[in-house]
Amino acid sequence: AGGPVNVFTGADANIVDFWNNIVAPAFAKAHPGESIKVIDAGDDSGLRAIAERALAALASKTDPHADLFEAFDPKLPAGGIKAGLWVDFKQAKIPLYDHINAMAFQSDYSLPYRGSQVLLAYDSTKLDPKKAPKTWADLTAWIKANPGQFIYNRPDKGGSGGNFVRRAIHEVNGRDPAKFTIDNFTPAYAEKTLTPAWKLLQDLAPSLYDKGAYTSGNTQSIQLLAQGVVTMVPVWSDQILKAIKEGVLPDTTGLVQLTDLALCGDFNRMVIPTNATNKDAAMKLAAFMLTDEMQKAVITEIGGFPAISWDYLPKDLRDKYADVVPKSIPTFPQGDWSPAVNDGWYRNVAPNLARG
Amino acid sequence: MNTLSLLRAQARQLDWIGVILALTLTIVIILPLLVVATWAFTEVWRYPSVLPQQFGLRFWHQTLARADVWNALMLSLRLTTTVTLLSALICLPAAYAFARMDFPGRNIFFLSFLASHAFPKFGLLVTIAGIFLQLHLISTFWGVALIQLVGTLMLMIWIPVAAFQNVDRRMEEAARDVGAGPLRVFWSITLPQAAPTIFAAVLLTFVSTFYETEGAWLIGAPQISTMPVLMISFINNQLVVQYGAVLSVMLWVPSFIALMFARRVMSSNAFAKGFGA
Amino acid sequence: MPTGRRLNGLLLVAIPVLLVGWLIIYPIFAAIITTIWVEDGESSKFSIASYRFFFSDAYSLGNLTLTLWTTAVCAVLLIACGLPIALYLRFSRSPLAGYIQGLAIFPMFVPSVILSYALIRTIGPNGAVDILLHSIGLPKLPTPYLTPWGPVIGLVWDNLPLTVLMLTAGLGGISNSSVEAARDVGAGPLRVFVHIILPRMGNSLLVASSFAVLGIFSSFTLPYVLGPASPEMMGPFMSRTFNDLYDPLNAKTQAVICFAFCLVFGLFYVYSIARNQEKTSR
Amino acid sequence: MAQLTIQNLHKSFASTTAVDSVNLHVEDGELICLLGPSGSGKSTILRMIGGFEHPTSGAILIDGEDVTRLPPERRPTGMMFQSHALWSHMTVFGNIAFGLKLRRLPKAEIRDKVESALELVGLGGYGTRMTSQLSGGQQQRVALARSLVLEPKILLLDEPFASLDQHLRERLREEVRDIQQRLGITTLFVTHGQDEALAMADRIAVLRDGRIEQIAPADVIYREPQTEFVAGFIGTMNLIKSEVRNGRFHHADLGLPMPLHDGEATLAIRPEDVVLTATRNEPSAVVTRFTDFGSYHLVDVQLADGHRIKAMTAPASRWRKGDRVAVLVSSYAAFRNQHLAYTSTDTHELIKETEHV
Amino acid sequence: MAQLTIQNLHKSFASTTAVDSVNLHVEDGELICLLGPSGSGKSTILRMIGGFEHPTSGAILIDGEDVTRLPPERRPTGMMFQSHALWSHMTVFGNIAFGLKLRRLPKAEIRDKVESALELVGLGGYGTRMTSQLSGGQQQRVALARSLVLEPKILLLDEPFASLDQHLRERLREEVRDIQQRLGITTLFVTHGQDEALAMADRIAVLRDGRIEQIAPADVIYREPQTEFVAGFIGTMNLIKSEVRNGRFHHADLGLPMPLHDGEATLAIRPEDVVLTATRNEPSAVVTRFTDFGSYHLVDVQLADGHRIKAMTAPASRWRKGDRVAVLVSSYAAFRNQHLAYTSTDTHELIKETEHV
Ligand SMILES: Nc1ncnc2c1ncn2[C@@H]1O[C@H](COP(=O)(O)OP(=O)(O)OP(=O)(O)O)[C@@H](O)[C@H]1O
Ligand SMILES: Nc1ncnc2c1ncn2[C@@H]1O[C@H](COP(=O)(O)OP(=O)(O)OP(=O)(O)O)[C@@H](O)[C@H]1O
Ligand SMILES: [Mg+2]
Ligand SMILES: [Mg+2]
Repeated sequence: AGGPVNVFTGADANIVDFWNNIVAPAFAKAHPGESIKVIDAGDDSGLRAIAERALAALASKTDPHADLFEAFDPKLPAGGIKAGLWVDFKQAKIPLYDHINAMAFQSDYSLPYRGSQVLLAYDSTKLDPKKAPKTWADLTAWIKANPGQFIYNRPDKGGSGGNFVRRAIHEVNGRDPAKFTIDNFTPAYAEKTLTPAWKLLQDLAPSLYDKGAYTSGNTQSIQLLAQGVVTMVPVWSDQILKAIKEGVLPDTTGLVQLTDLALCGDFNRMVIPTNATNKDAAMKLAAFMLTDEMQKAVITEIGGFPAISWDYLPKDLRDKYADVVPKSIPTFPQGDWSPAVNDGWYRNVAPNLARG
Repeated sequence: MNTLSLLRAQARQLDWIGVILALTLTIVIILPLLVVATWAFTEVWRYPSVLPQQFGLRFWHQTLARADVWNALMLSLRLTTTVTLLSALICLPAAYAFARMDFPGRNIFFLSFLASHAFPKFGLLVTIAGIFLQLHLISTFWGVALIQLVGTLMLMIWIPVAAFQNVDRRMEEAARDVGAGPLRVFWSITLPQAAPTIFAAVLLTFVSTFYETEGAWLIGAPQISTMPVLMISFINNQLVVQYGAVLSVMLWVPSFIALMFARRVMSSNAFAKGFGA
Repeated sequence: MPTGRRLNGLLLVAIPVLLVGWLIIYPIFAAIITTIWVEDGESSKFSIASYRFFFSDAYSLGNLTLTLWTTAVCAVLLIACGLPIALYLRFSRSPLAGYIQGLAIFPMFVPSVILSYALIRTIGPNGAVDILLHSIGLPKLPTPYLTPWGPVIGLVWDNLPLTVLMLTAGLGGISNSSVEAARDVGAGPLRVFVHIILPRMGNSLLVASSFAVLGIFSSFTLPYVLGPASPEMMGPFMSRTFNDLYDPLNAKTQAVICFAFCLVFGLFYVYSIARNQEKTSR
Repeated sequence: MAQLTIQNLHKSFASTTAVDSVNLHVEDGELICLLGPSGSGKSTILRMIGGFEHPTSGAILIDGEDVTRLPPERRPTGMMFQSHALWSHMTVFGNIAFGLKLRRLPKAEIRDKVESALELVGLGGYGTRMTSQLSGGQQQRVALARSLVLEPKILLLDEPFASLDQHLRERLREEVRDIQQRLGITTLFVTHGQDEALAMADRIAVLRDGRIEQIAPADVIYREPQTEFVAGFIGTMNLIKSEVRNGRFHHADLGLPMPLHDGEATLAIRPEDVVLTATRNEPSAVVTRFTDFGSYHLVDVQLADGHRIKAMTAPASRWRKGDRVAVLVSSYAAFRNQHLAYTSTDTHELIKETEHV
Repeated sequence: MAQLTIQNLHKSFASTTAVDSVNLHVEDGELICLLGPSGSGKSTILRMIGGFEHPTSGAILIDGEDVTRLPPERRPTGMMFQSHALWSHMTVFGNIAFGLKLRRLPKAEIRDKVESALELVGLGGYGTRMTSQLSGGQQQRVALARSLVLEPKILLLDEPFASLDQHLRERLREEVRDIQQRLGITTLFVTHGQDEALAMADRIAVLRDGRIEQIAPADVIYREPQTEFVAGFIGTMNLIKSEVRNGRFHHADLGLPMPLHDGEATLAIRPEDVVLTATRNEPSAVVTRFTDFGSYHLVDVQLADGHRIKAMTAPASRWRKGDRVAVLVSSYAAFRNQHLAYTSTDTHELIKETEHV
């Protein structure tokens, strides 16, 4: 092998640590001679810049200095797929590819390896856990009854707010996640399915914090919760657990999932540039992430959700984590749906400020 | 007694404005800084407590224990110094030419520097990356230096031009007269005369280069990782603000020393300049 | 001789001009061209549809308006805050001046990410200000967080050092004696400022506001974190269009439009410098 | 139209004492010239009166009112700066009109006043020029016009004519004198031209190292200088150090009577009081230089003891270098410890001296 | 050590012609004074020789070599600027040493040279001061020292002594003259002090509106002015316009002989050539003003026809305003069409005039 596999990630520190402390040694052990270098890109736009660079490198047939993206949407950069920038995993004959949870796939060019879910976190000193809302109806009733005590973040950044928005879309479409697939997007269909959701959310807006303000990310939401400004926010499960562990949030923070239909979760999917210098090693690494060992680590080390269907996971693991990790989480397709949902929200929900 | 009362009167007169300004700035500037500084030493701080519930150095340990922090800091300093010096070297003469000479295309060229600040980077990424890939500058020190250098051009040209235009031509003439060539005049007369402004430009360049992340990331990753690039990854979407706070506070100490030094140079010069002429 | 001198001028500016030309201007043109030579399947054709869309889309225009509003408000506030400080620094010999200058310049060393966190913690809901008010038993103040004033406060804070530095430097070129002469004929401090100082600060004011305007126009972090979700400033809007909507065409169109606005502003400075040069080169 | 009183004024800069306990009272409409060597504190005094420097101690009173702490714009003073301090961003017209505009005079009146001020200083038609397009002397005249046009109660002029030719200077000093007297403007005037001081001033204050050495009308300063410094500084004066012995100045060529008790003394003789006659005696005084100043000649004479003195002779006279001369003195004074000790009676009879005692 | 030749030099600014076809040849080691009214183009000529302005047309030659297009630093000239142009970011020492440093002299030598230059201008010990801490005259002396210390081949001094008192000025002009002669520096010198010009210059060039009116040695300029302008500009001259009739100047009081054919003429008399004697005749000339200049008195006399003339009298004389006087003239000249037309023979015999023709 050449140099180490350059793994770019835009994820939080816990994921970086996971890769550095768990994945790297395990991979080196499983594949002697190979190694990993984890490069923290900070956020999505950091990854985005590297992807652009890789595309440019593809055009000029030079070294992109990037071998694997820990989580990235292969639709970016625009034209990347057409140019043949990303490895087609479907064609690549990755071992265990067919064991992957079918819901996790968004594209042939990305490889899901972990998932996480969105929960509602609340301040249990202000809201009795027994009265915590368990259904969408409860939730909206509670929001309206307690104006200013709920906030969710903008759907484009961070995702916890985005999945709250998607849950609203599910709500107005018969709580049926199956109605939305990666391939069934058409503008007309989107118009039909999304518009009622905008109504629903607009209706909620005046009861939100500051009569319809939206934070700019997961972290800001958690901070408002931590500062006692609001009582409840949607959060990523792994993030909230870490926050409580680190003392950002008090132990009195309560967590609840809707039972009628859970808030959407999402999967993280790896991509590999076709022109990567260490492509072979990177492919090995991608395959390695699907192994039992790593999938188990996803659950145990970062409280994540495996990408491999539960059915294919060892039974003991399945049993052990049955209480903590739900059997399944609803997802919402990306692809063309993402811009439609995000921009639709910006144009329809965000501007309707009731603020005087 | 007379002298004393005069002094006191003078002090009182001056201070009125000064005290108001100082107080306002103290509140407006220091308060957010203080909050950051406090966070750096805080483990738990929740509303509505005025002071953190729990102080601690945990985040300092975690930050400082990372080897890459120190490497990145040294690299950043090296890079920033290089870029600033290079930029001064190529820009100051150019600024002088813009201020004092006439040549075809002067105004257009002058305006062109605006582009480096006015066009969002994302539109340029692919093209720039393409250029650098061809030159094998990706992920190298000089690649990052080059992209950051381009980013400093506007500051280092637009600001000094104003300064050079303010320099009294007669002083330059006097220096030519005693036998100094144009370069020497520039170095010994024009530059020192424009010093306060140039110094401001250099300071701004240094700091903005130090904190520049886009170019450093695009060109530098994965081998070249500067301090702010590292910081961004510490800070962005990080639950704990403390990492960022720690890194900030760490950088304030050298900044503050630099600033006090800067203040000396600048004020004494401006003071002397304001007197004669 | 004149040709020789003209060549010298060109020679001196050659390196920086080539650098921007190569690494900035050429890519910009490349970007602009992709906004008007739109790919259409296999071939590409000339089209200004994306511009037409921008200027007919109320949402985009709203964002542009907010950006212009923020920029204008910030520029005015910056000059309004920066000038008194700069004037004080230039004319005072009090020991306080050092302290004031140090404070005014310090924000330069605070990256905007940190600043936005700090501001949320300070003027945000239940932030330091609220805490202090609360602890002395006063009601909370309405917070500018997530309103258009949030970015304004952050941007002013962030750009203050540059403004103060530029203005102080500009004031250094005004001699004491010309101020003294004006006071002698009876001009009070205000008049001195308006008639003697201001006219000579044209360049410094322009360069200070140019940089402020450029910085504010394209700012991302502060408006994104501190501002409302909608309308958004062009910075976040462009980045969202580009990153989330996978729409480089419209994102670049927005960028070109921003660029055009900045260009107009930059022209003032360039014009002023050119005029000044004509005056001094006889 | 105002009295100016300076009490015990003192100004130190970091490294120097520029002004040292100066006391001065200037009457309504009086014109006082400050004369003194370069660096003696003249400009500093004017700047303190104008309000541009804060005195280290002492007080400045205008019409009895203490203005020491008033800012310049609230003092009824008008100053012309040594450095001109023109506003380079304004035209000539703008420079002169600025003070008038501040006083909100009607436009037409401003234009009239500015134009007549420009005429006065010989710059009619220069109103639209930028100040950088003027010659040195033209700039100085604009500065002068600017300070005159406001007709201040107290006018402070710092070397107003330094870069002007003699004719312009003479014309302007008469104009300024006229305006000053017509309007009764109290004026302080710094000059290096002794002619100017002698011709214009009501009184002259001679400064030395920040102190006033003597303040008196011109002819008193010239004819009865109270200190050796003033004697030497105003006009040309031959000063010869020696001592008095038995009521005579002890000197080979100039053993003049001097009714002082014995001790060191300095003999002071104006060149115009030295009369030269041709002689063939040896050893005698010798002409070493002859300079033709048009209206008079200046002859440098080396006395037998090596001392050089200057003599002024009529334009008709013609001496040549090397001519032997006898030296006669028509009037003289003596200083002891820097102060005046004796003046010969002012007779026109020549006191004849033998060349050898 | 260098010859300077100016050929047909011409300089126009946007609005004015500052210098108009000037021709001048300066010999090795010669000292030429440029005299002329404010704005007559003196500084502009120096600035063109120094290389700071480009002539509109014409050529400048140094030792026969055309330097018109050379940049200042390659010309062997040293200039002292009218505005001093001191470098405010350097100390006094630094200002003077700068040129020496450029020449890479050893440190010790530089220090010696600078210190002796400072001593020369009376600023010993001021080396460490910043230029802003100097008085106007001190700044001027630093500028002078700066231009002298390099001992250029051609020295250009623009009003070097304007802000200095008479004594310093006299001392310095002798020093400068000494240095200039010792080193044989070719010098062009602008001054407004006619005394200075008369005392120092080998030749004086009188400028008017950018043209040289006359160039000649001092006494020729004073005694044989070729044009009315020169006559009136140098020294004081009584000029009376009238006409010649039958070989006599047509004037009530001064009907002097004038062997010219009839037509307009201007009579020119120096004040020192006017002799006043008391008279009781009526109508007569009347003293209107008496000014004591110490070494001489200046008497303004109003002639019977209303004309005023100035007369210079000995310090012993005492006239009072209103005294009636008879006017005698010892020497005079006549101008026609601005140019010299007649000079009375230079006798010392008084030409007695009746008060009435
Ligand atoms: N930059 C300029 N632009 C336009 N006119 C100018 C400029 N410089 C000088 N002049 C004009 O040219 C003429 C000659 O100027 P110059 O400075 O040579 O005069 P000068 O003889 O030195 O006068 P002074 O004795 O007052 O210094 C003046 O009428 C002046 O107004
Ligand atoms: N800002 C200053 N700092 C220090 N010393 C100064 C300052 N200004 C003036 N001086 C000193 O104070 C003394 C008096 O200066 P001032 O300007 O009053 O002299 P002046 O009599 O006007 O001389 P000149 O005739 O040369 O203009 C000088 O020795 C000068 O060097
Ligand atoms: Mg002075
Ligand atoms: Mg001049």
